[in-house]
Amino acid sequence: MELTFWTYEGPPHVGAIRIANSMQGVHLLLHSPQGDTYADLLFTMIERNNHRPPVTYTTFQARDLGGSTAELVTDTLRKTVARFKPSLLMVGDSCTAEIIQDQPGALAEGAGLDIPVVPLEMLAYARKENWGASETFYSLVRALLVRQAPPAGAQRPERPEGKRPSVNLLGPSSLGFRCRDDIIEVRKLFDTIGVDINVTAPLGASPQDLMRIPEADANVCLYPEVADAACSWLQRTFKQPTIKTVPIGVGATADFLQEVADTLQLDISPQTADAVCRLPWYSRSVDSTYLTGKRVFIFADATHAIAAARIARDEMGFEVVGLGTFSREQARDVRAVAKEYGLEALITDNYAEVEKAATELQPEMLLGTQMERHIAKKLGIGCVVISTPAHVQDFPARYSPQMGFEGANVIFDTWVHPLMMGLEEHLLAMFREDFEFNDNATPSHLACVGGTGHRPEQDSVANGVAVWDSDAEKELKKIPFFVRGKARRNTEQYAAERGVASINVETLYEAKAHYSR
Amino acid sequence: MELTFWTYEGPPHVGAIRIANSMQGVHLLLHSPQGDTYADLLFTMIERNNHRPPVTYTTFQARDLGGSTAELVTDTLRKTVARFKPSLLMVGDSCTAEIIQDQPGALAEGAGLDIPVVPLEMLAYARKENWGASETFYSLVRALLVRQAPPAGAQRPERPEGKRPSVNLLGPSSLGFRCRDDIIEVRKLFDTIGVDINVTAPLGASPQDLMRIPEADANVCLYPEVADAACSWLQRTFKQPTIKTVPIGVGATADFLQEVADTLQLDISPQTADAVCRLPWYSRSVDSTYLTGKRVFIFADATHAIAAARIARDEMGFEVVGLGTFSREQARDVRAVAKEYGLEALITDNYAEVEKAATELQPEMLLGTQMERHIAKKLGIGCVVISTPAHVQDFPARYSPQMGFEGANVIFDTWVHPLMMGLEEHLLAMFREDFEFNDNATPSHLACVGGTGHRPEQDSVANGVAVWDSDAEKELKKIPFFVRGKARRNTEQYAAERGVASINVETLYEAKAHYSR
Amino acid sequence: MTGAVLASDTARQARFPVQQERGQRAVFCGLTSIIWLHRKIQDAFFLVVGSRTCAHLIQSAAGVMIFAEPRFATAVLQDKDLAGLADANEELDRVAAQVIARRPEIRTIFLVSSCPSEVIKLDLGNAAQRLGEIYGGRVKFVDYSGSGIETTFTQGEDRCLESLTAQLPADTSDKLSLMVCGTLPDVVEDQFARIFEQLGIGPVRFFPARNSDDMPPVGSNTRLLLAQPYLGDTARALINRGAQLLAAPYPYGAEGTSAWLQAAATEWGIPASTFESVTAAPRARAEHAVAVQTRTLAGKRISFLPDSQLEIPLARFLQRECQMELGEIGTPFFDQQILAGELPLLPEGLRITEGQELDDQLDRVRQLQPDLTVCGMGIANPLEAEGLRTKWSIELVFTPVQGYDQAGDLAGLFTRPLLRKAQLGAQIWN
Amino acid sequence: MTGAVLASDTARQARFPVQQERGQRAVFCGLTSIIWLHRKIQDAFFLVVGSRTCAHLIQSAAGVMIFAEPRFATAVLQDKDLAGLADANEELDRVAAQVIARRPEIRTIFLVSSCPSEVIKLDLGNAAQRLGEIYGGRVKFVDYSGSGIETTFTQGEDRCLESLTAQLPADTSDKLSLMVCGTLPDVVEDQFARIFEQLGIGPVRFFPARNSDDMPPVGSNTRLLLAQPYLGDTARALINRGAQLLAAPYPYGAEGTSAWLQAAATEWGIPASTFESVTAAPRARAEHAVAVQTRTLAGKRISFLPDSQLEIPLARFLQRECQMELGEIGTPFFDQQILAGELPLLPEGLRITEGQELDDQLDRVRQLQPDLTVCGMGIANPLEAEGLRTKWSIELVFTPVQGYDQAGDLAGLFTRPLLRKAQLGAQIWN
Repeated sequence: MELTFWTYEGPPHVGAIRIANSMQGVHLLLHSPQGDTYADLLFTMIERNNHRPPVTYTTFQARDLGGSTAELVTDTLRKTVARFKPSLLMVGDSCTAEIIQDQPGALAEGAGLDIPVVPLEMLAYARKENWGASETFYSLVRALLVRQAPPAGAQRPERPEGKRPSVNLLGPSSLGFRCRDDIIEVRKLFDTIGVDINVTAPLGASPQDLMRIPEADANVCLYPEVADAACSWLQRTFKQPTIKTVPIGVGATADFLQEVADTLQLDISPQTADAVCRLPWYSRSVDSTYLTGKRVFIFADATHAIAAARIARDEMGFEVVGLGTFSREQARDVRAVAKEYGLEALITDNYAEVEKAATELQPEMLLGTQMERHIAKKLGIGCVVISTPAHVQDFPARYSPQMGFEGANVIFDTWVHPLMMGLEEHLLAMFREDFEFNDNATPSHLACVGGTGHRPEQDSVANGVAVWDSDAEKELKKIPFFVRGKARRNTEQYAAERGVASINVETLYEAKAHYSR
Repeated sequence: MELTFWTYEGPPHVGAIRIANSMQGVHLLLHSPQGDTYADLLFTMIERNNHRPPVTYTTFQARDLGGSTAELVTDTLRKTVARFKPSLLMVGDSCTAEIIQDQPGALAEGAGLDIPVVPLEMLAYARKENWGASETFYSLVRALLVRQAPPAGAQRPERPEGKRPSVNLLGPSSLGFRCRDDIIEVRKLFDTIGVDINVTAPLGASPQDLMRIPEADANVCLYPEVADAACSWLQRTFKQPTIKTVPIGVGATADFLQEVADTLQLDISPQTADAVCRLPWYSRSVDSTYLTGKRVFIFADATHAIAAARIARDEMGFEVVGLGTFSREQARDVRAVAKEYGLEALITDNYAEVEKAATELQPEMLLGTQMERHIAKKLGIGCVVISTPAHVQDFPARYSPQMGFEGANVIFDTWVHPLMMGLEEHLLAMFREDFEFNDNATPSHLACVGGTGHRPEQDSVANGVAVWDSDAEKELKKIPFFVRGKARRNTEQYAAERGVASINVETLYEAKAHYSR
Repeated sequence: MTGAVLASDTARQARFPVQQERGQRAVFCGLTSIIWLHRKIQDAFFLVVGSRTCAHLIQSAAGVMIFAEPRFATAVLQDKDLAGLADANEELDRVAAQVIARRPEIRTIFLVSSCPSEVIKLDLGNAAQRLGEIYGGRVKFVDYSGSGIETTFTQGEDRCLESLTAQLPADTSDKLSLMVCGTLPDVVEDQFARIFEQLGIGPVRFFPARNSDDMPPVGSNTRLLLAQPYLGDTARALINRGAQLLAAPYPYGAEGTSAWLQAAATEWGIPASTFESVTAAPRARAEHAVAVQTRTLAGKRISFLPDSQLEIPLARFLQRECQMELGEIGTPFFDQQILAGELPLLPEGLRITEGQELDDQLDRVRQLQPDLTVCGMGIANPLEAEGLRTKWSIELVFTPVQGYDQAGDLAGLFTRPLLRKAQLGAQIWN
Repeated sequence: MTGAVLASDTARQARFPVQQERGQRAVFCGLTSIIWLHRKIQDAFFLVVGSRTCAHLIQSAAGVMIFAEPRFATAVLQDKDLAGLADANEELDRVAAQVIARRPEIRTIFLVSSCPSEVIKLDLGNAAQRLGEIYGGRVKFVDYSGSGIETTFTQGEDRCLESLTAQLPADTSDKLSLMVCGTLPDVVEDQFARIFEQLGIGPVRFFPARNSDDMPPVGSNTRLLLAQPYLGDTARALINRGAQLLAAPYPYGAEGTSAWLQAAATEWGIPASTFESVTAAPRARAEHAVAVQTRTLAGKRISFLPDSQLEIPLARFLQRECQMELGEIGTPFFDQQILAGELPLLPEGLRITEGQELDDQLDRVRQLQPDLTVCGMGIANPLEAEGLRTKWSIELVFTPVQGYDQAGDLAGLFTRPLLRKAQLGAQIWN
């Protein structure tokens, strides 16, 4: 058993529903008890879909156990196909059904339906939502394309002279973070370099579209959490190269275009010079100088965590003090990136561990998920959601990509939003004792949204640390709250390393000088 | 004298600088003391321009007075033209120079320069920034086009068969609210209905472009504060019709397209059906039901105040409890709109009066300017900036129009942002006494940005109101803070109307029932 | 009694031919009740023993609650738990210790079973007893089922309180006492307490209490008034411990609240004049506030999809006080005994459906085209997109709606979608 | 003394051939000082008598201060005020009454004159006296000039304190006392107070004080230490009231702070050993913290455009302690007397420019291509866009940078833009 306060991912079958809901003409039959139907609200309330997801649940009950559940499956199968007339049916079971082993996939395959049936194995007690999405997408792609596979060892024919190059965009899915807008932005990138999009999948694709995947010159693995398995299989089977750079951030977008150019043997420099991206100038504008060295802690899915680290350091000028992910399947990539930043990656799906790490690191901002909002609230610091799991607000009405050049603009605005601005910081530092200043001052542009009053004085880092004398406590309070936690931590660490039992004003300033950089 | 804590508009000459800075090849010589050079930072810091505005200040000093200031003008004139080689020079004076009456415009006109000189009269002690911008733009247009004017009584020739219709977009300016993105969005609207943009001005236009204005079939008065005077003159002089609907909001955008169609005699219905706008669905999504009847107070420039009122009531489902503007020149329009909403418009440029009105109305949100942020902070309620004066955050990196369909999407997200969500409101109402709930709870998605701790219990509405007994006070505190102010006000008003001296729990609930609607 | 999710087979009055459906359901499981229970009992912690699905369900349904520290968690079963490679007792001990370490102020831990824990027959009753002994009184352990194969949505609270009933102290007093049973919003509880005091009814105790140590005693002098219409098993458990159930409608609206209070007043022998003088003013307020909403609601047709078991009392309120017309009333479970006070108030020929066959039921809604359909969160937006106005049912559970001074708010919850539709008009674009 | 903005014509040491420029300037006027003065003196209110431009200037320069209630406002002159149709005294009385009604806790109102009020020769001195009589001690009124035809930026504080000097109580004590003159951040003031106490120097009083009633007395036993390098007129006014100016460099960096403290210590006859024991530790801290920044700054070239009058002491600090190379040092006003402690520390051949001819000066910056240019907010981004790194000068005025424990922070303000450039690399796109 694993104690779980909040979970970063749903169960694998939710990943399967995401794939079904992404596509046209695909229906999922899910063997599951009634409670599992809550999954509908993820789509209709969080993503504000105007239709129920294409899922039929068997909703078996206690009294059905030990006899009639298999019958319920075949009965539901018949009704579902008759009512929804899908062009493809996927069949799987959720955690509880997995235990009772009715094998609904096998039942469906044996039912003599006149549409393709794809059985899913969801491993509910070992895997999670993104794996479920990936496995489902891979199963679909494989099921539909395996018969087209060229003989082993066959070479992929050259692209005919004069034919425009084309790619597939693989990975965008329902409930994915900003997928809806990312694919528009990525399409714009390809438009500017004269590359066609052959198939975008699963989002918006039909089974017939999936059948056309091999026609493209390459696959763009936009979201590795969902598309990596399928891309690998396509590369092995159809010799389609995979473009792996995820174009989030200015630098990554440039690298992405370069990888595309290299893969498709294009010359792209003249066109991309026209691209308009404001992040570089906004970040270099003098009012952004205060961003330099802001300590950020990043915890997200692997794709967005890796992208965020690069943007944070190289494009915003932050200091990345922590980097982690709940995506165990991509842990190796995140570990490798973390190393480049001189960090050890935090790989966990345990919310409590993330909370502990964030508390110890005392960052000035979290870049995370819906979960990190809890942590940020406890710590009284800013937070930006950069990845699923996300809330309804993270499925905005306006165009809000993360990828490409407009994505970088969106990221600049969003990341800067919760921070105090430079001159504002200075004024707070200068006039801390003005009775009309408020210690818990929210950034002025956020002032009007009200406050939590909930900015706890952070506890000391460890037990048994030095005691603060009253003058030192008073002096500490003169430091603006947004750097006070760090000052406290540094001072205590300084005292601890020197065996100082009581912290006075001198200790505070000694530590300040010691840690100056 | 007029006591001014904050001012909604700068002086008229700042409006002139905005026009100069909007355009290509135009330079402004401004007779003014050194302090007036602060205006540069409006452009380089707030709008993050990468160049100084094209203004040369004479920066006269005390010792120059009574003799050498006129000489300073002619000297500066010469140097300025030599250095910047503008294709047109505007000459004006700021408030202090206006008193000393050096007549820099006349001096420039008499200086025998080989470029057009447009003198400006800025009336610093009677007028303000938007008037200054409007007057400057009008002066420019008039100076450049007056010689082209057809004889009085001449009819405008029909648009030749087969020639695509075209319009001018007039009014977008440097430092204007979201002008940069609005004109892109409006251009998209015109693209979809097959209308060309002839000239966009002043933003991005050169004097040569202004000379081409009469070639278009109509003028779109996008920002009446800046373009109304010029449009009127063009209509009188060149018989160019003016399209007056401002396309902010879904309904107004539809009306705008209709007005364009009527004016240009086009049939537009098939094309516009394709437009994608998410506001209508998002606003009708059940999670938006809680928005119904939220009390909003609107105070902005006339254009944005009028647009906001319509969106607030007809598209978001809010109740507009107050409407006003600081744009005295457009006061009549705002008064007329307010009447439709059963309100009396607040027309003032006195911040203290706006603060007073907002305090009395106890709205749940302010839609206003940078100034209303102060008020909202004092009242502990949400605020969205919908108009100038605005801060650097309101000149975002990302695409953020207010006009057209994407503008409506942007508005939906932005306006909903500071509000507590529906289910969240209910949970707070249900469990007020849970010690782990926080009365000053920020909307959960904002939780992490910290708090002001500054949500004062609002003072009673008037002096001499009934006293609350302690049980009633306690009961009042059980009401979530975001409706508590309204409950307090209603109860006191109810008590006052009935001559009740002491408010008890019953009075509270009597008032609640009385005011239920 | 461990009634199946569906269908008590008790006889029903012929006036209400209750249709039963046994097809696909779209409802929450009983774990969902934890969302309000964990906030109501402020020193309790709810530990679900289940799968990742259970954890995901609760946080999805309670997604907005991030402004408060949760007092619930899930012990997520792993492959090795299923394969029997891990000892369940050891695992539970470890997890319970983790909970207590993080939340040392907790006084009661509910061990909540789920679909998978029940299918693998994990015995949480035993575990609760063992853990109770380990923590020897410092922390109580109570087990109940919140599983979706046994319970629907509000039945989670029923099972929770039923289980808690066994631990209630015995009331040996020879004085009558009133137990109000069912989670109420704090402000409503306070209002009822005031009214009972004014009536001279007491002592009054609320179950569940806000703290573990304040749970009410029960005995033969306990008179039981249900504040929520889904507590059949709890009621029967309390009756088994001597309590006497006062049949009454539920306190929705002016009429329902009056009748509910009257049931207690009658038992306590309160004179009619006292009852009138105490309730007249708030009842008048309630009637006024409801009347304002009735202007919008009168003549409008409403249907309910099965969800919270609040359906029947709400339908009664909307029909009798708000003059709405009733379409199909779906309910997940129809319990004759605890609806005894409601049934006489319902109109002839009402169509009540117990259980669900989702797609067929949606077809009936489409055919009937009610002005308003009360349904779960997963279904509301799809119906809206088809042009039907809906009321999101979970709000009914989370909003203070009981009692006189909330009667207007209750009606307002149904008015709001209709007013919104009127205000926004027909949809343009998209 | 009402010195013109430009050019004292006092003789200068030949070592510093100060260039004078009398062309277009790009600087704030003295009203800008209100941004920090109104926060420092917590019961004072600054009422500018001027135009809409004045109001707009202050709020634009202080635009970020919306998180606090302002204690300043502008009485904006209208057409009728200029035409003489409104009586200026009546108008001022009315406006002052409005201010007092809104902020009844205010104890001092500064009437601040502006360009237009001076050009129309509005006599605020008279008005202050009259209003002072009207409010008879309850509210003090003090007038000074913040106009742009008389003052530049920090000179606003000079004029304010000069005017306030006339109202300081006489110090008739026969004991030496130290007056530290110039607005300092609260935290820095507290640090200096601690050090003076440790040294045995006292009483120490800060001018301006945080409250109107705590303004220090002045007399012949007052020893004056300037904390800011722009207070020439104030210093001379205090000297006129008997104070003795202690010549010293300004407390920037370890060296500057030590010399500044030493000036007082010498006057008080503090033994060298005491001085050493008190200052050794903080000086070492300062040196360490500066050394860290020096790694980045050493060998880099810096230019100053004229702005705050901090330019010369900062140049001294950056050259001597951070090993920067000095380009052109622009300053709006070069005051020999109050820079007396700084001048000996400056290198030979330094190019100092007093006043400005903006476009020419920018051309020189472009030609010199310094690694860092300190300039006003209006000019910084345009220079950045040309590829030059800049330091936004108003931050230097608003940040706690004086004293030992801020020496590292001061150097850090110059380091940050360079580090940022290094971290972000060359610009791509846009």
